[in-house]
Parts: sequence; structure tokens; C-alpha cells
Amino acid sequence: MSETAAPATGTKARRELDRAVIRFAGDSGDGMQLTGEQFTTESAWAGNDLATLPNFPAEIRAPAGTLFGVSSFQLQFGSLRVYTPGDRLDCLVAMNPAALKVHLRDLKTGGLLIVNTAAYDKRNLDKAGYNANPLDDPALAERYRLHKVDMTGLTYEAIKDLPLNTKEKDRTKNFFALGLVSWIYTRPLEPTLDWIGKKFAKNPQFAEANTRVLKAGHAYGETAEIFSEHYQIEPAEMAAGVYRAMTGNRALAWGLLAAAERSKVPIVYGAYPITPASSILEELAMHKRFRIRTIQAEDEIAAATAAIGASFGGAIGVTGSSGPGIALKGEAIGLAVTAELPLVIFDIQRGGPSTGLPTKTEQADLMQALYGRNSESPVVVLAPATPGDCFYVAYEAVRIAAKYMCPVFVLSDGFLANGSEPWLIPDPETLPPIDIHFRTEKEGFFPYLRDPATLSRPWVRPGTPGLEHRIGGIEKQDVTGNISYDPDNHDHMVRMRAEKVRRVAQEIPPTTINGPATGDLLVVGWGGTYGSITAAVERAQSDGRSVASIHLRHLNPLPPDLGHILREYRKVLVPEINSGQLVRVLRAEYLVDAVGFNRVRGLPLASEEIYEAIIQLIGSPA
Amino acid sequence: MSETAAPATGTKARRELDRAVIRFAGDSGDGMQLTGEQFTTESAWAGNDLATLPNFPAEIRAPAGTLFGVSSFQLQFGSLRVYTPGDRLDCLVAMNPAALKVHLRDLKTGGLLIVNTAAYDKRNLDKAGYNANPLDDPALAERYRLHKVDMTGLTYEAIKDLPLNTKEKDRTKNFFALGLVSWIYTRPLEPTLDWIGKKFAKNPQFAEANTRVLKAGHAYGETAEIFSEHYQIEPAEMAAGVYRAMTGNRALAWGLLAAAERSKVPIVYGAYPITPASSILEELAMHKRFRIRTIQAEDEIAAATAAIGASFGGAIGVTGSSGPGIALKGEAIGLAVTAELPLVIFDIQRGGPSTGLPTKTEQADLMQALYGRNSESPVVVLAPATPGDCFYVAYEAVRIAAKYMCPVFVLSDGFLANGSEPWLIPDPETLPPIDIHFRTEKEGFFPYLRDPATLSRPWVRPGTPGLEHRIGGIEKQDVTGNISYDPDNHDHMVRMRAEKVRRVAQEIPPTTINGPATGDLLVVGWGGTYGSITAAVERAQSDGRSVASIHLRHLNPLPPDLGHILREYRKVLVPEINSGQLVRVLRAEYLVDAVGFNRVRGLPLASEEIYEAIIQLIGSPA
Amino acid sequence: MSAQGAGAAATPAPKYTKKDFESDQDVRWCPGCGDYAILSAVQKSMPDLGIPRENIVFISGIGCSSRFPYYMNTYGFHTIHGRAPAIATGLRVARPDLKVFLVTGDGDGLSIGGNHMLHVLRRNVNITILLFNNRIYGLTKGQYSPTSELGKVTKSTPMGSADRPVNPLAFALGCGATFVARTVDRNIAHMDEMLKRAAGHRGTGFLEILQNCNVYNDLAWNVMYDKESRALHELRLQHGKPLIFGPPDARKAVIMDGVLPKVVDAGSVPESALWIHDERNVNAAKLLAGLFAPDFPVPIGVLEEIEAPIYEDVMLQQEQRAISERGPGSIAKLLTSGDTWKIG
Amino acid sequence: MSAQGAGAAATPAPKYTKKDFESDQDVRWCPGCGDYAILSAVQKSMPDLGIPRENIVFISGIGCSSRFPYYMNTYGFHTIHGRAPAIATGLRVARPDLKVFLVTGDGDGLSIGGNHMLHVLRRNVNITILLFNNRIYGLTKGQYSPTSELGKVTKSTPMGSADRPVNPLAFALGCGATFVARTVDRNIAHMDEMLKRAAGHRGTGFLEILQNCNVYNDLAWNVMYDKESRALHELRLQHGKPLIFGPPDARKAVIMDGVLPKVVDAGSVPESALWIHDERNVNAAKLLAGLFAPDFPVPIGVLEEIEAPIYEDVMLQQEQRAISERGPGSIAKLLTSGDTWKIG
Ligand SMILES: Cc1ncc(C[n+]2csc(CCOP(=O)(O)OP(=O)(O)O)c2C)c(N)n1
Ligand SMILES: Cc1ncc(C[n+]2csc(CCOP(=O)(O)OP(=O)(O)O)c2C)c(N)n1
Ligand code: SF4
Ligand code: SF4
Ligand SMILES: [Mg+2]
Ligand SMILES: [Mg+2]
Repeated sequence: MSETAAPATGTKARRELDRAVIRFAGDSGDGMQLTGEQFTTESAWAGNDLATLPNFPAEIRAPAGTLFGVSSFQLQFGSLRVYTPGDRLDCLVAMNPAALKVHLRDLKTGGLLIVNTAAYDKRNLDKAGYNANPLDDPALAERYRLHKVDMTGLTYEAIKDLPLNTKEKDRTKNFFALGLVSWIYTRPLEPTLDWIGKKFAKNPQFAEANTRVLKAGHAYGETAEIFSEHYQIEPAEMAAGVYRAMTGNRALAWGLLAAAERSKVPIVYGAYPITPASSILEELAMHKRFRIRTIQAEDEIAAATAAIGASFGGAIGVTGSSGPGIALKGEAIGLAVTAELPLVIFDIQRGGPSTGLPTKTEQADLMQALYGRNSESPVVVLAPATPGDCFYVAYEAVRIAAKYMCPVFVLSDGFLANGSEPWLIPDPETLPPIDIHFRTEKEGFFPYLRDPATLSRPWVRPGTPGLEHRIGGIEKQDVTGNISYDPDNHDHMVRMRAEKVRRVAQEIPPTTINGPATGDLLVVGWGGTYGSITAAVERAQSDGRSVASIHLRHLNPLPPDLGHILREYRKVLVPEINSGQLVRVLRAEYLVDAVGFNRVRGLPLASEEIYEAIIQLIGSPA
Repeated sequence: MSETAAPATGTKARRELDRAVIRFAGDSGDGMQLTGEQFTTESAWAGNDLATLPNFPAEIRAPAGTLFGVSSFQLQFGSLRVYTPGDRLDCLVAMNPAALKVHLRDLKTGGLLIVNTAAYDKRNLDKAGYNANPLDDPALAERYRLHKVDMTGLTYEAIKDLPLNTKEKDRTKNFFALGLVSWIYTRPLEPTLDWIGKKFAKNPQFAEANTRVLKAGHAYGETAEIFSEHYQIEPAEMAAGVYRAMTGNRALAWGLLAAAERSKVPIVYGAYPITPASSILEELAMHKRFRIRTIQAEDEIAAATAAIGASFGGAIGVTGSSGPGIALKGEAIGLAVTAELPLVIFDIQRGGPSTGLPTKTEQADLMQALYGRNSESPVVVLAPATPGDCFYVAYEAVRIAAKYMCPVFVLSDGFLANGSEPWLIPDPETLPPIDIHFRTEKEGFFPYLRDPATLSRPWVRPGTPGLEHRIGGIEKQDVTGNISYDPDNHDHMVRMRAEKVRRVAQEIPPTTINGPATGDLLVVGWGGTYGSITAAVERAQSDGRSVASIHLRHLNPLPPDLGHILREYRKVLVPEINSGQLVRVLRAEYLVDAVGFNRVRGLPLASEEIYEAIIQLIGSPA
Repeated sequence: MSAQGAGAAATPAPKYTKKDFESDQDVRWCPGCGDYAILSAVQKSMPDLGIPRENIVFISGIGCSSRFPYYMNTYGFHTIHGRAPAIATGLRVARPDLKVFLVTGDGDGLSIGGNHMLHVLRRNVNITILLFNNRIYGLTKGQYSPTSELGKVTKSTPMGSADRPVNPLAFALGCGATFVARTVDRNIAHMDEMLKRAAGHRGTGFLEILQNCNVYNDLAWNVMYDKESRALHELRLQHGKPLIFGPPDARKAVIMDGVLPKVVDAGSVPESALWIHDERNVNAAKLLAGLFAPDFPVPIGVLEEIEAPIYEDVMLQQEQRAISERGPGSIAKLLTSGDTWKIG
Repeated sequence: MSAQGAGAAATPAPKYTKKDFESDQDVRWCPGCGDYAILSAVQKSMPDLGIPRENIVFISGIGCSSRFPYYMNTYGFHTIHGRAPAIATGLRVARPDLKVFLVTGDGDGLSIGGNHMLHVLRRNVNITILLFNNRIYGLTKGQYSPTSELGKVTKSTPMGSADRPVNPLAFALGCGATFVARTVDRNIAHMDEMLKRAAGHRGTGFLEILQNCNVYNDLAWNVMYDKESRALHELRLQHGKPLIFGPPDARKAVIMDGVLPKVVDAGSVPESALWIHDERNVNAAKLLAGLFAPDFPVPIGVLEEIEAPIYEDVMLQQEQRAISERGPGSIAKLLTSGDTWKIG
């Protein structure tokens, strides 16, 4: 947290910061997710760049006070470009002992620690496994800037005259914390006040209560003696335009809506609920007006095959899940490969193997996307880099699937899915067109006739007179599509399916290199690690190191210029939230001695650790 | 077909051959598989080494006379080591026009062509797409040694006095062909006569009919003027011992029976029928006396999970299928990975993707075995090299799965599954012991306590007092096995599961190199291509080329000495019946510029083509 | 949507003959297979649908039976094992204007595909399901199937199968099917009638066709093939008619004795006591599904036909309503809706 | 095997208390969840089984309900979504000496797991199935489930669900279940009784437990919770007793009118016309499964219990027979059996 003294304004000293990392932590029932989201909106209004990291347990509402029941929301906001939710915390709000126990280790020495003393009673301390109250330990106050606040008491006080029961009153205390932290970081309260107004329109008492408590928290900061100063973060330099907060799953859903509108072809989304993919289905279900049809299937196999059935019918079939569900779709995806039908597959990666860590993030499904099926079954694989990028990648996936008549994987992850960023709203007109041509011409028609440029076969909508035909999963003769057991035809078709996917390289723009075009080290990333990697690389660059980075959106086929680029650097580092998957692909493909940086902790990579890995690899500046 | 003049014996000249390749081809209804199997047994009796290749359509009994209905059985037998069923044919028996149409191209110029003229009528010619009778085309007789035989007529003649209807009489004509070809290659008729005796014990007329027709065919060769000479193939030099014919699927099944007997732990085999894996289930079901329990499940997922349930219960769970079915088991295998339970998975690879070519062979599931699941989910992967080798690999798979408490894949294929070889029967006592220790000791027990040598956790049979515990698919704390969302524990467990599989390298013997320990070229193979590769390499070696080959049985982990071996050769060639899977693994792992030789024709690789690839790569002898 | 529930086009369908529905592909079943008779009956029934050929789609899974679509000169999709119901559901949701037939087998539809069958039936998706029940896995060469009798000796069960068979009709009814019927491959006339009825139903029409696999399970349904046995056991269900069966000289009736079906001499009971078949009575259908030889007759015909909401119809009505109430979606509007802020 | 069908050891089980079956794991359900009551009832019922704790195994799939095994101090396996029936089948085939319980939900058991449920029921594997039916997907935060009512508004169906629910009891009966019962999470006494009955059944004991998800589907079963409504609708099934229900002052009876169940005033019908509940009558069970409020009472209790061959028993008898007839297998003998020849 680099600080620059600034003239005191208002009654208390106000310091300029260029960035801050805050985490709200409490019980699953304490409303930490909401608090964090509201603080995010306030910071967006304030014109800061930001990145968020919601983090909650797999249990729905784990019993109060338990360690595994702790839920947290972290964000980093700043006047400079913000790539990640941040590694270490400038400020931690710990609403109960369990939250303190779980999260304290991430707070910087000298960091701001705000606790709700009311929650530090015997019962909660026991549940958190403290045999003494940590707040009484002087070491805590020495190490951190500790602020003990009886939030519960102050909350009750603020609304004692309102006709609410204790439970209801208690539910508002998170807004006290929000008000207080908003004051500390000089956030505008308007967006939250608006939200309260809308949310409790039908329930004036709640509106009143939350408003009062929010303001009480804010006033407390201003008046209470304990806070000697507070902070100011100037708006960030960001491209001009209209912005909105965007999460990855919503962006994927909206990307499909855009594709449906532009292609004028209906989209059928088949899914079976699974964390962290469910919210895509839920978001799409709210937009029936876009002629998007959602099927909550009986399982993932039905979800995938229903999508394939829709594609056979001339709609764009899309299916989405997370790792375990994708594993079940393998056979079905193989059918789409050989039937040569468009199919978009969203894989919102989560911690594994098996059920693993359902609510945590991971990047370990790349190999599954490439190879998780029987036999030679090539598909296109794309990966978004940020929450907002999910919008463009979903759109692109539909465009490619329809143009090349093949399955296209989109590898998102739990971090992108739930994380949000200020997103510059695009003009839909600027999106590339999706021209879908359904064949109706009888003359010379064959089901597996190929387009010379894309090698894709004609897409015929059932209902087209004179083009009645039959397809299936048995190997078929090229062009005619008739069943064929001929050895040479099979070899030909295997190569044809592979070549068709390779042709998608035509669609890939030149790779953007962040840094020198040649040098000591190239850091290669993909997917949700974009922020962590970029932050680390820019830091290394600012140290004067000869380091560049590229972030792959196209994982299959790989960019045509990739092989050349890799050879321009002495070393190649591939950070991934897995045991080294892309790195294996690059080594096999280009025979470069790329090394991996791998942490599989269910969390985004810490840019600090990536930075250290970079230094380790290339040593001190040349 | 190298020939050496030999003194004429009997009434007709007899020539010495060191090997011959024969194919019987006809309608699915013509009994070509049986004919081939009988000829195989005769040749085995004659002491020849041999290899077979049954080849039949996916349809059960495709309509008579059609091209897709053609069924064939090929074998090579010789006085030298025989590695493959052979590439090109010395002798083709074409029972109908369709068979001629499909198979003629594989017959060597000057090769022996025997046809059943009776089947060359208008109807069959039409069905085969001949507008004129090819037998009337003089070119045919010029190019090949054509023998037109009215087998049907001669068959009827031989049994005209027997009380059989035409259909029944017709069914015996394949034995005429068998008798004739047996005479041509001087095969002993005893085994077939024995077989007839046993098979038709309850049906003397059929026994009589088949016997007469077999002998008629044999006599026809001896007496008919058309055959000027016949052939003699001396017994091969083979290790002394008792032999039997062995197919791959039977060998897998018997390997399990041996493992059950040695480990004294019951085996539960869960499977859902699928070509070409079904016969494993069928074979095992016949051996209930071995306490092997077979479950024909409702689908592949149930088959795999039933096996996992059995392993949890302290039995050895085994599941088997082919590519499409394996694709469905991915999620379940992930459960076994994280629950750390033994599970053996047989994947009898077939042509794909999707339904593909169900009755044809392929090697394209290596990547699926390695990566066909969500997240980091490492498993052990083994592959047998020959039909008989399947016995040892199945046994080894059980041994490793139980010792390391993890899933073990066995990658067989359609060629190994149905192909047969003369197999030297082993003494079961010589098999390595399988010591399975179920923990009963309460003191210091934890479900995920680890053995320092293998890293495997204790296997506890439910029913053991005091060791009651619970496991599951959610990430768990190492040692205690309690559910844990702790980031560092997850990273630790991901590495632990990977390291455990890596430890299996301890079990791998030094790699045998067929040829010089260093040289121009190393050919690396795995699985069912052993024969084709070895034949090609030995041919290149006999040309004096500096070529060696190794054949990998362990595909994950790879042999510890592999990296070193690869670097001892200027070039590395990897022939596979896929688009290049092992070659990618080797390139990624060792950064060697290995190149692939890939043909995906649903058939074994032709050793001739591999030989050519070798020459291409290293040019003429140094 | 037309009486067929789907597929009818604005313009009336041309006058077709059976030939118009025969594809150019060679039929690849074993000689003598019951599938031939079914194929011919289906082809014959097509013209009467009055639906343009291009609006008809045949979906199937995997199995001998599932090769069916290749032989129909309509649109067709031979998919993967057991998943045809889900594929058909997706197709109907995308294209409610098409008439969709689903061909499956006792293994494809009730073993690996059992779950999709359950859900397509309860969703009442508007498709016609033809389940070829030969009580065996044909294509994989003769292992027992979920409809094989307990103790069935097959390649995979040399000492006999250990599981009790599922009754397709009882299963379908238990899943909430809205149309359930049974017919026999060797009863061409009845098969024609049932094909029409099933295809005409609005919702999921579930038709079990007793089919002979002469290679691996010959005469499994001999009770319905053998002339004598058939005369004794065939119970033809007809709406509004009493449950009477058996040879003319020995007519029998099925009646309810409290909560138990019972067979009695037709003559021995008063008109009033007879069980009059009512296709709309789901409870009755469940009892009928349980009847089988030797103790009871074997009912063939329509056990049940009821009206119920159709999955894709409800879904489309919701879409219409959403659009009519709030207008068609516009991505430009959506992107700028809710909380946004301007920079620069 | 004991009356419990499995699990009983040679040595009698020690005298247990509920405590002995409580594991050391923190229970992670939402406060107020109906699962707590079920857990306590199950733990309480364990000692009466008379089975040593180490011979008891709890298998589950995925869902809130499926967390159950962690809280039982027995052997337990929390597996993957929907597959528990298959895992339990494999376990029973390997270990017929164990008493196996299967805990599942309406999504785990009837959505993704529907096919395995069908087949475990028809195989009559000797396990006890507890299906927690809360008519919602709890763990994934509130999407509709296969038992949710048509038109259900949830996160994934903002305009209401489009599919007709499956009736778990009717489904189980349609699959050939040999024991089918229903109880309610808030009726502790009845739950205790039903747990004993289900666990005591030889074969697959299928028990539907109406369970409250107070977070995502609160009071879905209010018809059985609300005092008044319950008094009006609860029909307690008791073998040999007539189907009579309703408040003392207005007792009603369910009787058969031909092939139609019908509700009448209990007083208005003669003893002889009453429907006497017979657990062995599968047909009656199918009719009972169809009854529900408001037009009919809601039956709770045992709808059906019949005897039928048990999959793993048949399999083991075959194994015994094979061994007793031809002796235990010997690999050495097998290897040299059939056609062999000597070289050298
Ligand atoms: C995923 C998968 N598993 C197994 C198979 C093998 N298989 C093909 S058809 C079939 C069963 C066929 O039985 P049924 O559905 O009754 O059809 P029938 O051949 O009897 O008409 C099986 C097990 C497959 N093709 N795919
Ligand atoms: C293969 C797979 N698909 C989806 C999921 C996500 N998932 C977990 S539980 C569940 C449904 C739970 O519903 P139910 O069985 O009714 O249990 P409840 O939580 O209501 O007790 C789903 C869809 C998963 N874990 N695995
Ligand atoms: S195997 Fe049976 S079902 Fe299949 S085609 Fe042959 S006869 Fe028909
Ligand atoms: S979500 Fe519902 S079912 Fe799950 S624990 Fe909470 S209350 Fe219980
Ligand atoms: Mg069948
Ligand atoms: Mg539920």
C-alpha cells in the first residue's frame, strides 16, 4: 500500500493511496457477499479500477461460528490498473472469531484490522478453537492496527425504536461495517442507498433500518476518536465509455444472447445444475425474450445430448457444467465431433479431482477438454482471461462452432465465474457478424460435402424439402455420409476431422505480446490467471527485467505465430492452477523447454509468487 | 513367400516354405471365422508359430452376398518366428463375389486364389457390384494362380445320401474349403476331426456330413488335376513347453482368475456389454468356481461404480469396456483416484470417435486413459503387447492397483482381443505374489495414513471393529481423511496423488532393447503393434541397418530408464494406430524430436509400411 | 399444431405411398428378424400421417433396432446408446414444428437409457416412442437384457440371470406416461392401428412392440405367436369394451375382485360386473400392465391415453408471454440496463 | 442371514445407545433443516438393528442429504452424484455380510440417479434406501427437482417449471420394488417405525421421507405439517386395517368403485365394502401411490412389502453350486485344460 501524504480535508487527516486490498469476512449468515458487492459498486462509482474474489463454503448455511462456515469477499481497487483481487490484505474486517482465525494470516503487518467485539463471546471463541480471546492478546494490537468495534450494539442502538425483532435487527449489522469501511476509504454511499431503496421498496422498515445502520457506521468512523485518519483513492485512468460491473458467468450468458441476436438462430442451452456453473442456466432462464431456450436436464449427458439434438434441428446447442459434469459429457461430445454439428461447451472449472472443492477455482480441465473422449476426437478450445472477456469468448465460440460445424470448448473457472470487474460496455454492432447459412439447394447435395475453405459440411434444417438425409455416430464415407467400414476412408476421415479443427487457426489474430518481442523470459498463460500474471510481469518489467508475457485465448488450435514467438526468448515460464497442462502441450508441440509454475490451492495464483518465480528463473536484471 | 525346392513326396510335388499368409473370406453366414480358427489349430498342431486376424462386420448377420456383409479370417504361420497375421496374402479363399471384391487387392501377384464358382451367380455378382463375372476375365488368371472350384456342388455330392436339408448341407461347404487348403499346406486334419466329434456328439448326421465334406475337400486337392504342387512348412523353433492357442480377451479374463487365486481376494467384475470387450464378461461368467463375481450392469457408469463399491468392500473391483464406454466412466474413475481405492479398468480400444468402427481395432485411447477425467486425476496405465501377454498384464494390473490403492488402466485393443497366438502355458507358481494386507490394527489408525514406500493408504474392510471411518469425493485432509477446504492441503494432496502414481516406477523392470543399445534409430511402440513393429525392425536390422526397438508396457508412469535410452539414438520413430499420442507424451516428457508413423485404418499396422518409414527416416545403411 | 401434435405444414402434404418412405440404404438386419416387419409397417403408416416427409425425423440410439432411421426416407439421426430421448427432447424444444419418432430397444431404452426414458415420459415431450422389445441385446450378440426373464441363460449368464425383469408398460406408467400401448411384430394389422394411435397422441406416445430376435432369442414371445396360445391369451383392449378374451367356445373375462384383478368365465358374471376398458383410467392401466400369461391374458392395444401439459409447449408459451409482455430482447438495451457509470 | 437380511454377526451385537452412532464430525446442514430430525431418528434406530456397528455401511451420492454418512459412526462412503445404488450393489455383491443403507435425495436418486434406482429396485438388492424428498435441489442452492410441482418457480425456472413431477412411490412400484413406504421428517414416532420396517425388509427397502428444506423450499410438505391439514389428510396405512382417515368427527374411507379409488364417509359404507390394506397386494399399492391431497388423503406407512429373489443371493447360490458341483477353480488346471500341445 504505497502512501503519499495529502492535505488533510474534513475533520480528519486523509491520505492518498493508489490502491488498497480489503476483505470482509464473517459467517455464511453475516451477508459478507452482499457487503462486498456493495463496496465494489461504490468503488466502481468512485471511478477506481478493481477486481474481486468472493469465497464461500460448499455448505449452504453452515452452522454459525464454525471455521468451515466462514464466508469472505475480497477486492482490490485503485487509481492504477488493477489486475487481481490482491495477494495480501491492507484491511481485514472480521465479523467473528472464526473469520479472524481463518483470514488473519493474509493481513499485512501494520494492516487495518476491524472486528465486531460483540461476536467474540465464549461460544464463538470455542467454535473457532480459541481458548482465550485473541483480542485481549496485546501482540495483536502491536502487529496490526486493531479496531475493536461493538458493531452489534451500535447497530441495535441505531434502530432500537424500529419495530423489528432481534433476528431482523441483527441481519443489518453488516451494513454498519459497510458504512464504516466506506468512510475509511471515502466511498460514496449513494449506490448503496439506491440499492436499499430498490431492494426494500415494499418494506419501508427494512429500508429505514439498513439506511440508518449504514449511516451510523459511516458516522462512527467520522466521529469516533479511534480513527485518526482515512484514505482517498483517485479515479483510475480508464478508457472513456459507459461501464458496468460484470461477472464471468453473466458475461458468458450475455455473450450467448448477443450471438442469438446477431445470428438470428435460436440458442438451446442444456444444463444440469452444478457449482460454479449453475448461475449461467439461471441467468439465461431470465431472458426468454431473446428466444433462448433453457433445458434443465435430468443429468449432464442429457444436457449435452439435448443440445446436440437442438443443433441437429438447426438451433445452436450449448451445454455448460463444471469438471465432474463435463467428464460425463465426453461420449456425447464425440457424437457431435463425428456428426459434425455445432456444439458449444462451457466448462467452469473447479477444484478436483472428483467432487473435490466445488466452490473453489482451478485450471485443471485443459487436458480433459483436449482429450477427454474416446479415440481421435478433436475439438476447438477457447479460454477467457477476465470476467468481462467471457462475453466475447462465448460469442466467438458460437461463431466458430457454426462456421466449422464442430464442438467448441470454453474453459472458464470459478474465479472468473463469480469474480467481477468494471466492464466497458461494447457496442453490439462492433461484434463480428455470425452468418449462418442453412443449405436448401438440392442440386448436388451430400451430407458430408465440404466447404473448401473451412472443410465444414452443409448444415440442413430438418423440414427442408428434398434434403432428407440420415447421419449417425458410425464412421461414414466422406461426402456421401453413408456408413463405411473402408479402412482408407476411416484414415481419411480421422485426418479430415483433425484438419478441420486446425483450419480454425485462420480465425486467430496475431498474438499480442505484453513486453519486448525478444528477451530473457516469456511468461505464457491462459484463462483466469491473466490478472496475476500480468501484474507480476509488469512488476518485473518495472524492475527493468527483460520479461514479456502472452495470454492464450485459443488453446486448440494454437495461434499460428506461437512457435515463432516462443523461440524469441531464452526461457519460457507457464504459470497454471494445475500440475502443468499447457506446459506439456507447448513442450510436445514446439519442443521448447518451457517450465511450469504450479499451485493448486483452489485460489487465484498470487502475483507475488509468480514474480518470485520469474526472478528465480532469470535472476537479477541483465 | 520365400521358396526352397524340396524333394517331391507323395504323388504331388511338395515345396518347402518358411511362412505363408492365408485369408478365408466369405459371407457372414459362410462360417469363415470357424474355418480360420480350425486352420489355426491345425497349424498350431503342426508346430508352426502363427498370428491371426479375424475381421467381421458390425452387423450380426448382414444379408447374404453384400459387400458390407463380408467376413474374413487371416493368419500367418511359419517355421520362423511369426509376429503378425501378415500384410499381403499368399493365398485367398473367396467364397463369393463380394469377398473377392473386398479382398482381392491384398493378394500378392502370383498368389493362390481359390473361389467357389457356385456362388458366382447373377444375384451375387450384382450385390457385389460386378456387371460381368470377374472369373471370366483372363487377366485374373494371368495375375494370380486362380483355382475355380464348385465347392457347393462337390459338397452336395459328398453328402447327397445324408438326410439333411439343403440349408444344412450348404452350411458344411466351408469345411470343403478347409479340407482343400489343409491339403495344400499339408496340415493335419486330426484336430478338426476331433472338434467335429465333440461339437456334434449329439448329432451324428452333422458329424458325418462335416467329416465327409472335410475329407472330400482334402481328397480333391490330392486327386484333382489342377493342383500341381502343395506346400510344407516345418515346425518353428519355439521355446519348449506346453502350448495353447490364446486370444487377448480370454487372457485378460484368466489373468484376473490367477490374481484372485494368488491374492485370495475375490474379484468383482462390473461391465456393460460392448464390442470388442463383451467376451471378457462372458468368459469370466463361466468361472464362478474362482469366486469371481460378474455384474452385467445397466450401463458403464454403474459397471465402474459397482466395481468401486466392491473395492470399498475389500474385493478387487475391475471394470471393462471399449472407448465409448470408458468415456462414460471418467467421473467414476476420478472417485477411485481421490478415494484411493484399487480399481482395474480394461479398455479394449476400437475404431472411433463415437460409435465409429465397433469391430475394428485402434490405439487412440491412450490420451483418454491419461487425461479423460476432470482435474488432476493421475492413474497408472499399462498395455499388453500380444494376445498372450494380456494374461500377465491383467495380473500385474491387479497387483499394482492393490499395492498402491489406485486405478490402473489396461489398454488392449480389438486386434489383441480377438487375435490368437500359440501361447506357452506358464507355471502359475512363477507369477509374482500379490500380498494384500487389510488393516485391522486400531492403534494409530487414520484412513489416509501413508505407507512411506508406496504412499498408499491403509485398506480396511468394512466389518473390522474399531476402524469405522468415512471417505468420499470431497477433498480431504491428508492422514485424517476429514473434509478440508484448506488451500495448502489441497495443493499437497494434488501432489501426493501424483507422486503416488510416480512411485509405481519402482515396479518397472529395465527396458529390453531389441537391437543395438545406441544407433541411428529407435522405434518406440506400445500395445498391439508389437508384432508389426518387431517384424519391420528385424527386417531393417537384417539389412544391416542400425535400428533398435523398445515396446512400452508401462505408459504411466514411464520406465525410469526411458529418457536415457531415447537419447542414445539419432532418431526416434513412434508407430501408432492413432494420430500420434504416445509420440506427444514422449516429446513433452523428454523433449526428444520423436516423429510418428500413424495409420488409422481399423487394422493392425502393416510391417511393410513401418519398414518403409524406417528406411525413409534413416536412408540406406551407413 | 395439428392433431398429430406436430409436423403438419401450412401446405397440405403430397399424396405419398409406402415407397416414398423407403431410403436407398441396404437394410442390414439378419434375415428373418422381426425388425423387417416393423419397418414395413412404419413405412406403410407414414402416408396416413398427412405430414410432409421433410417434417418427419427419426431419432434412435444404438442397437439393431436403432439402425431403423437409415431405412426411412425422412430426416434421421442414429445417435449414441440410450440417449435418444434426450436428443429428441432437445430437437423438439428447438423445432416444435417437426414430427419426431424415437426408435429404441429394450437395452437402449431401458438399460443404459432408462433415466432419459423416465424423464422424457414425465415431461410428456411430444414424440412417438417405438420400443422394440426382443428381451435380449441383439447387436452385441446375445447377452440378457432388462426385460429378459429371471434365470435367463445367455452368454453373459451361463447359470441364468439373477435379476427380475422390468415390465416396460408398468415402468412407463410409473413414470407418468400419458400414452401407453403394446403391439406385436407379427400382428401387422394391429401394429398398423397402434402406430397410428401412438403417432396421433399429443405428448409422449409410448408403444412397446414385442419383437422377435430369431438369432439370439427366437420365439421369446411365442405366447403371442403360437396360434393356440395366442387364442388363449391375447386380450385386445378396446376403449369402452369389456375385458373379454379367449377362444369363442371358452370366453373369459378379467374383472376386479375388490382390489384384485381376477379371471372368470365370461358367462358367469353379470354385464354390470364386467370391467369396461377406459383408456383415461390411469389406475386401471397400471393393473392391466401387470397382467401376463399364464395366469392372466396378455393385453395388447392402448392401455392408457390421457391429456397432460407438454414440456416444450409450456416452454414456448412462456417465451411468447415474455415477449408479448416485455417485448423481444435487445442486447444493446440489456448491456446498458441496471447499474452503469460513465468514465471520461 | 438374519431377519435384517444382512449384517448380523455370529457374536451378538453389543448393547448400543444412540450416542454410539454419532460420529465426531460437525454436522454441516443449515440450522432448521429437516435432515437433522432424520439423522437423529436414524441414529436412534440403529441399536435396535442388533447389528455390530462395524457391519453397517452408509452409502450416499451427492446433495445435502448425501452428507449423511459423515455423521454416522459406522463405515461410510460419500460417493458421486446419482451413483450410490450402483456402488451399493457392487458392495453387496462383494460383501453380502454387511448391512447397507443408502441415503439419497430427490435429485440424486430420481434425476441423475434415476436409472440406477430403477435397476437396484428391479434387482431387489438387499439394501435400505432412504430418499429425502424436499422437492428441490438444496446443495446447488434451489433449482427445481424432478419432484417439484409443475409450474414451480425457482432460480432456474423464473416463469415456472415445465415438467410434470415424478411420484417416487409410483416410480418405485413401476420399477418392481419389493418394499415401498413413506414417512415424514416431522413425525418422529412414525419415522422410527418406518426405519425399522425398511431396514428389516429382505431385499430393497425403499423409504421416501418427506423432508423440509427450510432455506429453498420451506413447508413444501405443509399438508403434512400443518395441524389441521394433517388431521384432514393423513392416511395411516396399517396392514389388515381399512383405509380410514380424517378427524374423529368426520371420518372418511377410501374404497374401490370398480377400478376407481373413491373417498366416502366412513359411516356410509358397510364393513364389507371397506378397502382393507394388504401390504402384499402390489396392485393396491399402485393405486395407493397415486393418492394425494386435496382430493384424496396422503397415505403414509408401508404401501407394499413382498418377497422376491435377491440379486446377490441368487448370484452367490450359483457360485456355491458351481463350486459344489465342480470343485473350486484352479488356475493351474484351467491353463492346461482343453486343446494344448507340447513342443520340444
Ligand atoms: C456407450 C455404449 N455402451 C455399450 C454399447 C454396446 N451396445 C450396442 S447396442 C447394445 C444393446 C442393444 O440391445 P437393445 O437396445 O435391446 O437393441 P437390439 O440390438 O436388441 O435391437 C449395446 C450394449 C454401445 N454401443 N455404446
Ligand atoms: C455429476 C454432478 N452433477 C451435478 C452436481 C451438482 N449437484 C450436487 S447435489 C445436486 C442435487 C442435489 O439435490 P438432491 O439430490 O435433491 O439433494 P438435496 O441437496 O436436496 O438434499 C447437484 C445437481 C454434482 N455434484 N455432480
Ligand atoms: S441379432 Fe436379432 S435383433 Fe439383431 S438383427 Fe439379428 S435377428 Fe434382428
Ligand atoms: S439447503 Fe435445504 S436441504 Fe440443504 S441443508 Fe440447507 S435446509 Fe437442508
Ligand atoms: Mg433388444
Ligand atoms: Mg432435494
